[in-house]
Amino acid sequence: MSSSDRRQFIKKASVLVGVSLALGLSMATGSASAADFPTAAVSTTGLAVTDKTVTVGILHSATGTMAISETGSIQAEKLAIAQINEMGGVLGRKIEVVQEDGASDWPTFAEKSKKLLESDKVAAVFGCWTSASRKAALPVFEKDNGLLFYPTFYEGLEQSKNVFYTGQEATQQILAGLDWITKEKKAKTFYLIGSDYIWPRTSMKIARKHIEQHLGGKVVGEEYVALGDTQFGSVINKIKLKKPDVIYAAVVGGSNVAWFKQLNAAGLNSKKQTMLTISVTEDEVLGIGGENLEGFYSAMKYFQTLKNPNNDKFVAEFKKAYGENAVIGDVTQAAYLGPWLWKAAVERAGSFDVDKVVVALPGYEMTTAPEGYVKVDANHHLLSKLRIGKWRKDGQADVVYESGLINPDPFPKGYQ
Amino acid sequence: MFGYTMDEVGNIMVMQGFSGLSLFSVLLLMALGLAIIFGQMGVINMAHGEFMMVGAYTAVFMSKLAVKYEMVNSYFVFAIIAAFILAFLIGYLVEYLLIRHLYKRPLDTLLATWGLSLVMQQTFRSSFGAKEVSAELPEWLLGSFKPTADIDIPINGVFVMVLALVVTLGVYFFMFRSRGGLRVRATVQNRVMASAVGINTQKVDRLTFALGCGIAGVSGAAFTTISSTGPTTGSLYIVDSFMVVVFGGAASLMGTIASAFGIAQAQSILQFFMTSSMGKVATLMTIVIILMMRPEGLFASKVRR
Amino acid sequence: MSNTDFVLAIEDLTVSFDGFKAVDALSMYIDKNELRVVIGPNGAGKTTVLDLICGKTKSSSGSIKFNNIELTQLAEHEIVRAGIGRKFQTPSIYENLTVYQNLEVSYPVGRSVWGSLTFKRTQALSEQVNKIAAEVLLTEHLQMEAALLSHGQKQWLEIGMLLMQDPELLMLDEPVAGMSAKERDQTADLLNRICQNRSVLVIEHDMEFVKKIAHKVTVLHQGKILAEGSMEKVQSDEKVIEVYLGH
Amino acid sequence: MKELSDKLLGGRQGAVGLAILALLLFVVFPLCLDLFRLGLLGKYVTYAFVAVSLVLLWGNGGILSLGQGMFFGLGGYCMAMFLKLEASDPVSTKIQTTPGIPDFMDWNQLTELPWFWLPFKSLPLTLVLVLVVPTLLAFIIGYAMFKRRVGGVYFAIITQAIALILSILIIGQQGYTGGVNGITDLKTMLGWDIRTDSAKYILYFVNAGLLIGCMLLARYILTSKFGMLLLAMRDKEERVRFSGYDVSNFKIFIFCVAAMMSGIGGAMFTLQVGFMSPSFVGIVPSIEMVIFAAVGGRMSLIGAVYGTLLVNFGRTMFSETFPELWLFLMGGLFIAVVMFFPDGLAGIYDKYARKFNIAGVTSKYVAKFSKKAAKMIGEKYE
Repeated sequence: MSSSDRRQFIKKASVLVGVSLALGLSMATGSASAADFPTAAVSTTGLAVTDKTVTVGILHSATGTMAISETGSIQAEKLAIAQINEMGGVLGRKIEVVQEDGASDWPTFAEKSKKLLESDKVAAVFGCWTSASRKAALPVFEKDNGLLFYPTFYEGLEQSKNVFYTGQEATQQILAGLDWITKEKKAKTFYLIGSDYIWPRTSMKIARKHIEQHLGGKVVGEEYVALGDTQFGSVINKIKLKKPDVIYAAVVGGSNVAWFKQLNAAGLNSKKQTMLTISVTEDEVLGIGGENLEGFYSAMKYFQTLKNPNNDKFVAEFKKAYGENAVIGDVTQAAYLGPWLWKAAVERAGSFDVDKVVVALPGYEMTTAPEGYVKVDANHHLLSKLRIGKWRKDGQADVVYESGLINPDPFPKGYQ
Repeated sequence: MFGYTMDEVGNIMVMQGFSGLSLFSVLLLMALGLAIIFGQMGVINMAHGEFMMVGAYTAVFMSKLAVKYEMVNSYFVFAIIAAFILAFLIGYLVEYLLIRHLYKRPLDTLLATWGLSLVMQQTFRSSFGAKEVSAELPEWLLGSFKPTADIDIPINGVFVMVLALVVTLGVYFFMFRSRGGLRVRATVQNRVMASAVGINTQKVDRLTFALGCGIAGVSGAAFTTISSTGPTTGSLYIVDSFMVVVFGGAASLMGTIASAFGIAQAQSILQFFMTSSMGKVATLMTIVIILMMRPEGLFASKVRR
Repeated sequence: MSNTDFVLAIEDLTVSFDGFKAVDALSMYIDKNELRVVIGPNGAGKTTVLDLICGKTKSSSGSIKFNNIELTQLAEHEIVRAGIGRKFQTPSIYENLTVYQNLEVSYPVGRSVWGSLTFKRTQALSEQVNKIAAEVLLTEHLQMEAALLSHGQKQWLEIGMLLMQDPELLMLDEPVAGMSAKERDQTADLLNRICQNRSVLVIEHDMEFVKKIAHKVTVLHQGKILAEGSMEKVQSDEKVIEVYLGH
Repeated sequence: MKELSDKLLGGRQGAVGLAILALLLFVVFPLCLDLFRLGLLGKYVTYAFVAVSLVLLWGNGGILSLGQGMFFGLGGYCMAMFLKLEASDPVSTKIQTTPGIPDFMDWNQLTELPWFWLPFKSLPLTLVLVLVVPTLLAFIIGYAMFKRRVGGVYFAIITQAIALILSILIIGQQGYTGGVNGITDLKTMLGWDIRTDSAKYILYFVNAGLLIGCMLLARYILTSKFGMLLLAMRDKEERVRFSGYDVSNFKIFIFCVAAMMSGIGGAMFTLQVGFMSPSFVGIVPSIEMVIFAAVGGRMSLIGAVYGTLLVNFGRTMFSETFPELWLFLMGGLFIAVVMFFPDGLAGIYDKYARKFNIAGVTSKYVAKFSKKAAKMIGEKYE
């Protein structure tokens, strides 16, 4: 089956499944309701479940430096929950939300997780954005046996019974993208640049191994800039000296904006230089400016311009809820999946108990995701596709490539 | 040499020299306002970065207007003037409400302005959103000059450089060639004497502080061409700014210029030969060690204390 | 050169600030139990000489010997411990401490970090404090916060703090500035009393006061000695009259 | 003996204040708060170590350090390194390429433990290092700066720059330090699970006890001649120098003591919160800790503790209800304190409450109440 056939097939299948699912759900909401699922039966561990409601938590930074990134995730999660409630909720129970602010401060994430799990007894938490905040909160989730849906693409090297990762781990985001650019652009030499912290460093390590061992290419430079540094003059000159076929970039935050502006000003625009970045989504474009990005490539699993019925509907509803100017990036979409996956798992398990939900979710195939078909792997990550987007001046990307489904591999052998 | 042709090495050296100069003008613009406020008045303005952001947001706001009225090609000059005026006014107000009560307690100005910076950050966030924004830049500010086929000189770098030159000359003429500047220097050197000869020292203080803030606003507006604009971006600049001023010997304007030059060259060269983040650490470390050996800064003169 | 007889021997002392010689090849000797007054117009280098002796300013060249110990290489606190006390031009006291505490801080026991942590307030200390307080006429104000003292009393307190250290050489920069006539007389008596068993070096402008206390007067002008000798001799010196006393 | 107790407690007034604080920390809070809130409180108490150190250093000594977070972090990292090594035994890390080393080292291709991690295999050595590492850094910085008479503003700015350097280094050297994520997933201390409820209670009480201990030490320093000299140096450094004291030694000493106290706080933080990250080393936490001390009262040991607790509780409450307003409030509070109440809460207390002899009256009730409370506690834990 060629990839386009396959796409066709999946499209058809997804429509079918979507329809049948919707029918099934309407039946459930119409007749079943909470009475069919007595509270005593569906919640045996003291979670905040009543006959009418179930409480979940949202834990992101609404304040501090990370608020820039995490706002989209909060919006998406709330949208998904509102939609679920409109459809009748989960096991006939309306979802109530306790939202906590992590304030861009990692111990606060741990402490708020503890509050959500121990005081509020939430059935699930949708939250965390940076790896540091997840790492801080993780021991709490493991100790209190909570359930976390984590939306960000991240470096992998982690797998917990209590966490589902709805974004991509590093190999999913990196390998297919490098394969594509090597084939498409006949790239032989790569220059790797990232912010100086764990995600870029891990990603670059995987990228380097892949380039050198599997693609027969050469890494001509590897560079890390301090978080928050905004001066790229010397770095850009080094790149000019090495003349790489491709710049592979994972710069984040304020540095990212400065990086693109200064790169363009130094004459390295997309006409002269191929760049593939793994740290630019539609959210970042607002700060960088479309004119500075035009023609460069991003590797993500989701772009707002994706053409499929699920996404059209999702984008329309997101804009209806948060205004015409709202943009949706990769993480926002991944965050949107969290509540839906949880709902599906609870219904498969027929229970809110974390132990049962955790067992029920792996193997679940979701066809209604805006990004298309995804499947939950036994390792708690999602099977998903990788797309390459080429940025336009208006801040949106044209999807120029779509891979097949990629298995998540958080502990990649041969890349460590 | 290292497998490169002489031509390539030459081109890189030209461009590397330029990025050193460009970093120099960035640091200079950053530090000039602070050199006036901290160096001349002794006020430790931790909200300096936020005053820069006042300028940056002004530029962003103006660019939105410019897009609406189709003036994208010419608005930037006005944006810079507006940034100066707005930051100047806010500075004036802040001096009146806050700073003037604290002249005798310099360490407390540090704490109070830190509080101010929190308030300003949240104000930016509430009015412009938590996400980073960018100003629509005129065509003539984008891209690069190409004196030869292989040399690119960034236009925004040149722009920042020219602006740094203009502002520095402006400050120089104001401080050393005008009556206003004379009053400032007199007040700084001997407050009591200055007021005895009829200088309204309170007014001078207020205008000096406001001037420093205004210059910070100008640099903030200029930096929208090379880096990001967000509620917390200002805090990225604060340590660098203070390092430049302190390293130069706080009270000396020439010192600030020389130290911006020295730090820029060091950082630019170190970042070329080491990884960028280690280059930054090495630069800061060098400054700290030199400051420990020569706490009065590089360019302070020996006087009877 | 043998200068064992002198408490303080300054020889060929020079200091320059950015080329300006504030003190220029100065030589000066002070005897045991002598009360010397240094006078001179503003900018003559008087305060700078005191700064050089007590180590606040480092000399460019020359030597300062105190009981044959070279001072120019010593740190300030070492100079003080060698036996030199110095009062500043404007009263330099701890305004937030009481008079008693001001005197206690100056008590020369427990001067190291460890010593100050384990310092015990002994009988000897309180006796010494009371004795000195009586000397500088502050017995009634011992528990008062120093900031509340009058200007003259602050000057006395600072002198008292120096006496707590029991220095061999006491240097006073304008001790009667801002004092009433009565206070000046009292200060003159005080100085005459305390130079019984130590040398005192005073900078002063007030000629009446100088006459009352000086054993010997040195006139400084542009960093150099213009004249030296008894008050009468100096007063009649033509050069002195010209640059200083004349106007 | 009388003199020693006076020095430790700071006279009757001080003793009563300390007793009330101890009563709150040891009796009232553990009885009134659930374990979650008590855990939060324990975290705030670790910040109070830094606030107390700043009262010594800044309030009394006039030396403003904007790098206290660095010492807090170092103490915390020392403890975290020990706990991480214990959590990384070969059995639980057998999926790694090199079992037996911390997971982040394995991800960064390290194949053996770096030399500076070796001492942290031993708990006694770790406890010593918790004290020594911050103190040593403070000594080096202090020696370099105070011997050259760098003070005031310059000291503040340079310590700030050093804090920045240290945090960039920790983030950059992630193979050795765990990078921006910090050192996480700490579980046991010599086999004792620090995450259980009983461990939380025990750690909380140890923490509070250590704080009181540090306050007693600080009190002793302040009431000794050293304390008087600190005040004297703050007001007229020159005069102290010309009274025969080597001022720099005194400053170095107090800077080292402050660093050591902050380090203890950091180590207790790691134990209670279960991880350590570079976000405590940088500029922002360092300045925030100055804020805590300023709000409570820069001259008052007890005030600084209350200030820390209040600001942090305020932060928690506000960020739960009005996250947007928090920065306005925090900034505004800070400006207000500096402008109108330079002596903070303690200053306000002195001005108004002492008039009515609140301390005297409360001390009676405190005595009564503590007897009752002791009984209640006894019952609760039986």
